[in-house]
Amino acid sequence: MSLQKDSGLTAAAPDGEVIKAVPVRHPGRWVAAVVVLVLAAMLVHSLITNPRFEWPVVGQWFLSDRILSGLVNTLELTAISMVIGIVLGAVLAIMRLSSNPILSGIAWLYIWFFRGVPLFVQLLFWGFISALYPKLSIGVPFGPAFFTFSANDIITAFGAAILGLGLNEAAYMAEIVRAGIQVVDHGQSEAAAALGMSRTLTLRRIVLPQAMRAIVPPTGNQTISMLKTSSLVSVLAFPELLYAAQLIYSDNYKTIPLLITASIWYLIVTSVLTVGQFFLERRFSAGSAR
Amino acid sequence: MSLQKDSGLTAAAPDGEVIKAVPVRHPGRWVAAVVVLVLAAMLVHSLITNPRFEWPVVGQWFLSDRILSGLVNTLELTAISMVIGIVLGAVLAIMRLSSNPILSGIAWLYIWFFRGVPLFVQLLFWGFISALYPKLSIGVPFGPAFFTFSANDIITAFGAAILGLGLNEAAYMAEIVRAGIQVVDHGQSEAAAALGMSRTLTLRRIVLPQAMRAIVPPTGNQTISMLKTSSLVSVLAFPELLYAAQLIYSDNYKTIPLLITASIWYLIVTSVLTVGQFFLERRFSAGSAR
Amino acid sequence: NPTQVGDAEPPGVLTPLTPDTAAIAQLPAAVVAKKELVVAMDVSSPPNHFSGPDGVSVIGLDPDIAKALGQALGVRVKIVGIGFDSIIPGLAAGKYDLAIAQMSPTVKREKVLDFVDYFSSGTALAVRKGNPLGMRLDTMCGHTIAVLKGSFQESTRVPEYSAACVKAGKKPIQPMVLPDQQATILAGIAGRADGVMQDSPVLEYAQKKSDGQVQVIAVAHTSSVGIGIPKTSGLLQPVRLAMQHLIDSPTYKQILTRWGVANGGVPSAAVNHNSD
Amino acid sequence: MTSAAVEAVRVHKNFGPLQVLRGVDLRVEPGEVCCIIGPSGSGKSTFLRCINHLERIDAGRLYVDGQPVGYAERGGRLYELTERKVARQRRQVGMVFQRFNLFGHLTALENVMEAPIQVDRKSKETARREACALLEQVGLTNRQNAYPTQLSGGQQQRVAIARALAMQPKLMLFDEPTSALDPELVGEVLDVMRQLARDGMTMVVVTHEMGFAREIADNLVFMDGGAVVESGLPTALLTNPTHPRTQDFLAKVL
Amino acid sequence: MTSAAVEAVRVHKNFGPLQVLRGVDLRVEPGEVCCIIGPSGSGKSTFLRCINHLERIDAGRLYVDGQPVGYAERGGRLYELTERKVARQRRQVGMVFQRFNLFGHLTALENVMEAPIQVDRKSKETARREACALLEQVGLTNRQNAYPTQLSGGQQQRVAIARALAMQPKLMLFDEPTSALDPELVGEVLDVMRQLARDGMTMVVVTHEMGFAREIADNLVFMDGGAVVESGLPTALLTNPTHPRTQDFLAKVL
Ligand SMILES: Nc1ncnc2c1ncn2[C@@H]1O[C@H](COP(=O)(O)OP(=O)(O)OP(=O)(O)O)[C@@H](O)[C@H]1O
Ligand SMILES: Nc1ncnc2c1ncn2[C@@H]1O[C@H](COP(=O)(O)OP(=O)(O)OP(=O)(O)O)[C@@H](O)[C@H]1O
Ligand SMILES: [Mg+2]
Ligand SMILES: [Mg+2]
Repeated sequence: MSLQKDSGLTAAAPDGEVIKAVPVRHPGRWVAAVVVLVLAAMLVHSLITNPRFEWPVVGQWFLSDRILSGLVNTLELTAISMVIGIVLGAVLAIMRLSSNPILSGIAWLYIWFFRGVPLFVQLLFWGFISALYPKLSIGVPFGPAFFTFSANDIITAFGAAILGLGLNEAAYMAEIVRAGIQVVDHGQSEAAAALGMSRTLTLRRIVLPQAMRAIVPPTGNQTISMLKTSSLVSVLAFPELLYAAQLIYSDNYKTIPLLITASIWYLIVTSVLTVGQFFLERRFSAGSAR
Repeated sequence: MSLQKDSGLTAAAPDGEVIKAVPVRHPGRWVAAVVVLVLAAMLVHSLITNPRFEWPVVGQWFLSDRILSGLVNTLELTAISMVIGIVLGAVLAIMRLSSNPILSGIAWLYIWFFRGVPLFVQLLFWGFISALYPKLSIGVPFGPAFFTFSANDIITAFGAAILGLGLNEAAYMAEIVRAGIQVVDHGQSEAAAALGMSRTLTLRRIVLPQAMRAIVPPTGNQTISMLKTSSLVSVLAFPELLYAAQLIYSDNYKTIPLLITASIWYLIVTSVLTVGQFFLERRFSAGSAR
Repeated sequence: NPTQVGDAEPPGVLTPLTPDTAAIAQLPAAVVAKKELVVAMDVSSPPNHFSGPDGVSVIGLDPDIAKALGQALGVRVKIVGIGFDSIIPGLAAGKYDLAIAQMSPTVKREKVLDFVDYFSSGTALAVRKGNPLGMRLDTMCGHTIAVLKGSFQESTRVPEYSAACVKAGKKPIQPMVLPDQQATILAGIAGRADGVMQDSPVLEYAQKKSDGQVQVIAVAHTSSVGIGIPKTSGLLQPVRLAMQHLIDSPTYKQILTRWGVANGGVPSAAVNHNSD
Repeated sequence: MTSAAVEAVRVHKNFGPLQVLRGVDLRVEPGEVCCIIGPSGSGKSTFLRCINHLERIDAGRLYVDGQPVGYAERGGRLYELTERKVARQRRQVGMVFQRFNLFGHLTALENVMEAPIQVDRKSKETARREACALLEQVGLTNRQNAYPTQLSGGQQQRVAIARALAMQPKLMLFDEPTSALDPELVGEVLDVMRQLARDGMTMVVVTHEMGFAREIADNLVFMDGGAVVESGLPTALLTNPTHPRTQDFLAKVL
Repeated sequence: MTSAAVEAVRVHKNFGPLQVLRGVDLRVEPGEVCCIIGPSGSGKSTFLRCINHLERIDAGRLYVDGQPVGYAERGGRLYELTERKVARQRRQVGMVFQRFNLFGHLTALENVMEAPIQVDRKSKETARREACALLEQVGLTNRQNAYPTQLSGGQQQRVAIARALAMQPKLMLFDEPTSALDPELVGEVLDVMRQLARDGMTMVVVTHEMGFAREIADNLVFMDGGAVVESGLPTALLTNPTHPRTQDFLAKVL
């Protein structure tokens, strides 16, 4: 093991000439870059100068209470429903991969149903469940009921939104987590098993950390998508960011500037999430060859 | 290499007793299965017996022209925009992973922007691009124009829908494809390089086929999601499935049965896509240990 | 392919309107040249504007008004049924010339569009079948009332009632602002909202079609709605004249009667007659 | 009579139509070092994997420490063990894989520390101390913070050995533990294994290096075609093979 | 003077702070078989990877067939080659990786056929015929439709050899090509390589098996600490090493 201590063998000889090479020229790429830059400049220029964008109106609403409280609601909805989605999704993915046909069947059914029914319908269902089941009761199935509640008392609008978004998201996250787990080399779990690690431990300590490289980017997608999807809860009169903007322009008819206002906020939040995704990816790429 | 021909060594000796073991009992799982089955039975029972679902109305509309033509539009929109999304997404992913900062910068910008701006806004933008740019012209940037078109002439409602959905989807697909590519062991591309394969060839023949295991499930998500997302184009008055149902119930106030009608169709299409995803996954799992 | 007027005509005979030469004379050259007006409206709200049985055409009060105006102005009328969010960008884009979509003029909106009155309607309060909460117009304090986003009820009526409640020392009304007509009705039926406030023709129609699952219990106030006209289009004067021409003709009454809103007529085609 | 450390009775294993093990009989006494040699594809790795229940056998009986591997025997019937019990069984058996299977997201040191911390619930400090000692033993102190992709083949193999030893198993299964090592290191690993043998650890070692087998084995087993063809003392087997297949194989050794 | 098949002049390679190659000097004549031995971690694999431009060298010069690897030299300056030209350079050089790196989604046969079809644009039938012949040569006919995960270690290694040979390169780089092979197969691979040598192929072989090196090498090189310590005829070097480090190393060979 003499690698680390200087072996002295090469010290006496004159050192090799350092490689300094002229990089390959890629004129095509430079052209592409210039084209993109010019297009971007034109876009920005027209964004700024086109009077129809009504930047003063954007400025006036950008930090307004209604927009900001919509933003807070959006963030809250997204955060809570993504947490539900990721946790439940991971559980479903593990169930789906289990060798037990009952568990994997239940997970399959869940995924099939919740991916299949439009979120809009699911939200309406949770929001207006009392139109279908005015009373919910706990009791013997098909038999007497012990407790009976009014559905509206249990499921508030916020609760309905979270239920709808979270349960729906779980079905999608389950597929993402499953793909991630499947991609990890089987030798890794065999090695863990051979060390006496239980299946749960193996999953938690060995497989999932490596699966994260395949899981994080699509999960970033889902989170960023959820930011915008959550605007479907407007059907429950829950004022998140886009709906807040819509309410404002449905009153003053300044549609374009208000949509721009909302879009800028979405872009800002997306940027933050993109940065977060970058660091998560870096964290989980430790030990990978690239 | 005597493995294949019967070596005769073991033939004479009496064979080992075949392993017939009593499987592990999982009472908890059976309980779970029963609970799920009872819940499902209750759900189905109440679905059938609850008069508020108005099954006769569902039956009446299920195969109606309006619903079916909405369905066809939905399928068309989904298919075209997913093709655009996947192809463009793959290109963006490859650009993003390129060592060239210009290419990867452009891809980053694209992904950032199109993931960031709500699809709803993008659709409105493409639908009403003429509100912003009444004339599109080809010519010298910031200089004279050679051709000028009316934007309304070029971009029809259908075109706007496809543009909006496809370009947006590409940003999400790019992240999915990138994750898939990154997950493939670096040794695979090294081996291909050592055989003299070009980078494109390596990507196409070696890396992507193995990346598909990580790519297919999230892409299934996106496709199934797109089925439903495409209903956002109702803002451009493009009558896809959900919007067709909404138009019908906005007149006859049979909201619940019509949403059920649409949901059943979505479930049917989702089932078909799920089966397709299953076969795709099986095809690309050849050679994997599980 | 936006929804256009097809052949799906409801019962009732309309007398064709004679051209109004004074109005025609004021039409901008561009409109004269293409001999067509494109009119935008949403399609979610019977009897004002909704999807015909063929799923393609838009029918209702607003399309009829639009067609009659076309006759008065001597141009074809193309009716485009589109989501509300598209109407303003579409007008700005020059995709549509006019919006006839039950828009209530307000000071804010008049900064963006000009309005010519063409109709007026009352505000109705509807509740669940049997009115289990015993709601009345004067007992709404503290209750949740569903309203449609962008409606006059949202912007003006409910805030007025709520202010009165506060003044009387009671709890304010909880408005529940929903994005479409059907969601407000559904909120009423599901008991998410204790009452629904909407234009009276809309709720009366809903009561009929939903077999009484919603019940109109009071109608009050009336306010006018206007044709939305882009500020620089030059269409304000010709449309005003043509609308007045329509109001003065028997056709106007025929249209209103046909959609069951005979008491919603306005006496004159007032311009920017806001109710603020 | 104490039970054998490993006892295989007519063990069969098929992969689909391919019969890989066709009745392996083998007995390894506690504290014994048993080396398995044989041609490529003869089922050596598969047999080791069966001992650790990473593959299920199709027929025959396989006991470790007197217990059927992966099953409990009661009243002449076999009952599948729960996953947890299988894990406990494996806890006693260490394995060095032919392809190493190092945990890709952990450094060399973390690879060695992982199981002692997570399975044996050792404290981080204890685990680290022991892991460092093991890595030093295999000459890897200076690369302990490198990830597997940053290690040379021989370094990876040594980490794999250290990782298995860290659990202090009663029985070690080595699948060609010196294939990537230079002669110098083979000598060092041999030293480590001799020490383990002195400490009473049972070992089953698949190897292609006859010199290594001769040095360390108490019992040398020649496998071919999925079965044990011949076994005996290494010196005897290597110099005087009785079975023609063994003679054939050994004749070709360089 | 014809140019050397491989010429390394004071080649340096660092991974971050770690100096892995510290001035490797080596000349391999066309048709020569050069074996490299040396302790684990001494940089043997890294050096092979540099010859194929899978790693960029940091200093020194490295020529294959008289051309600088990965660069064009014009007027004393180095110009990076385009990706396409690097691929063409690599086309002439075959490599068997220490960890095999078989294509996981392809069967053994497809692994061997892939490059001839895609790179050399051979017809499917030709490629299949040649691939089958190569697989037969390494004794794998019966497993040609198995995927890498279904192959034993030795089988994988033989597929990797066949895959590299299928491209009929002028120069072959073998990184421990017999590490997973039993002595019998080592002999067979040795036969294959002797035949290649007779056909004039240049080979650089990293190996730990001294017997193998003695049998096949025209020139034996001992590397340590990222540099060539000593080289010469195998018999001479193995029996009379001059450098103390070499003596030390060889003394420990079993
Ligand atoms: N998962 C699998 N599916 C199908 N066949 C398999 C699988 N694993 C191993 N085999 C086959 O079983 C046979 C025995 O494999 P095994 O790995 O046990 O051989 P081995 O004796 O360890 O050989 P080597 O010395 O080359 O490592 C081989 O022919 C191999 O192709
Ligand atoms: N990608 C890398 N990043 C950092 N260090 C590396 C990397 N690859 C190799 N090394 C280090 O470089 C040194 C030389 O590695 P190399 O693989 O060339 O050794 P080797 O001579 O082939 O050894 P072996 O006989 O064990 O295969 C080792 O210390 C190794 O840890
Ligand atoms: Mg093996
Ligand atoms: Mg090496």
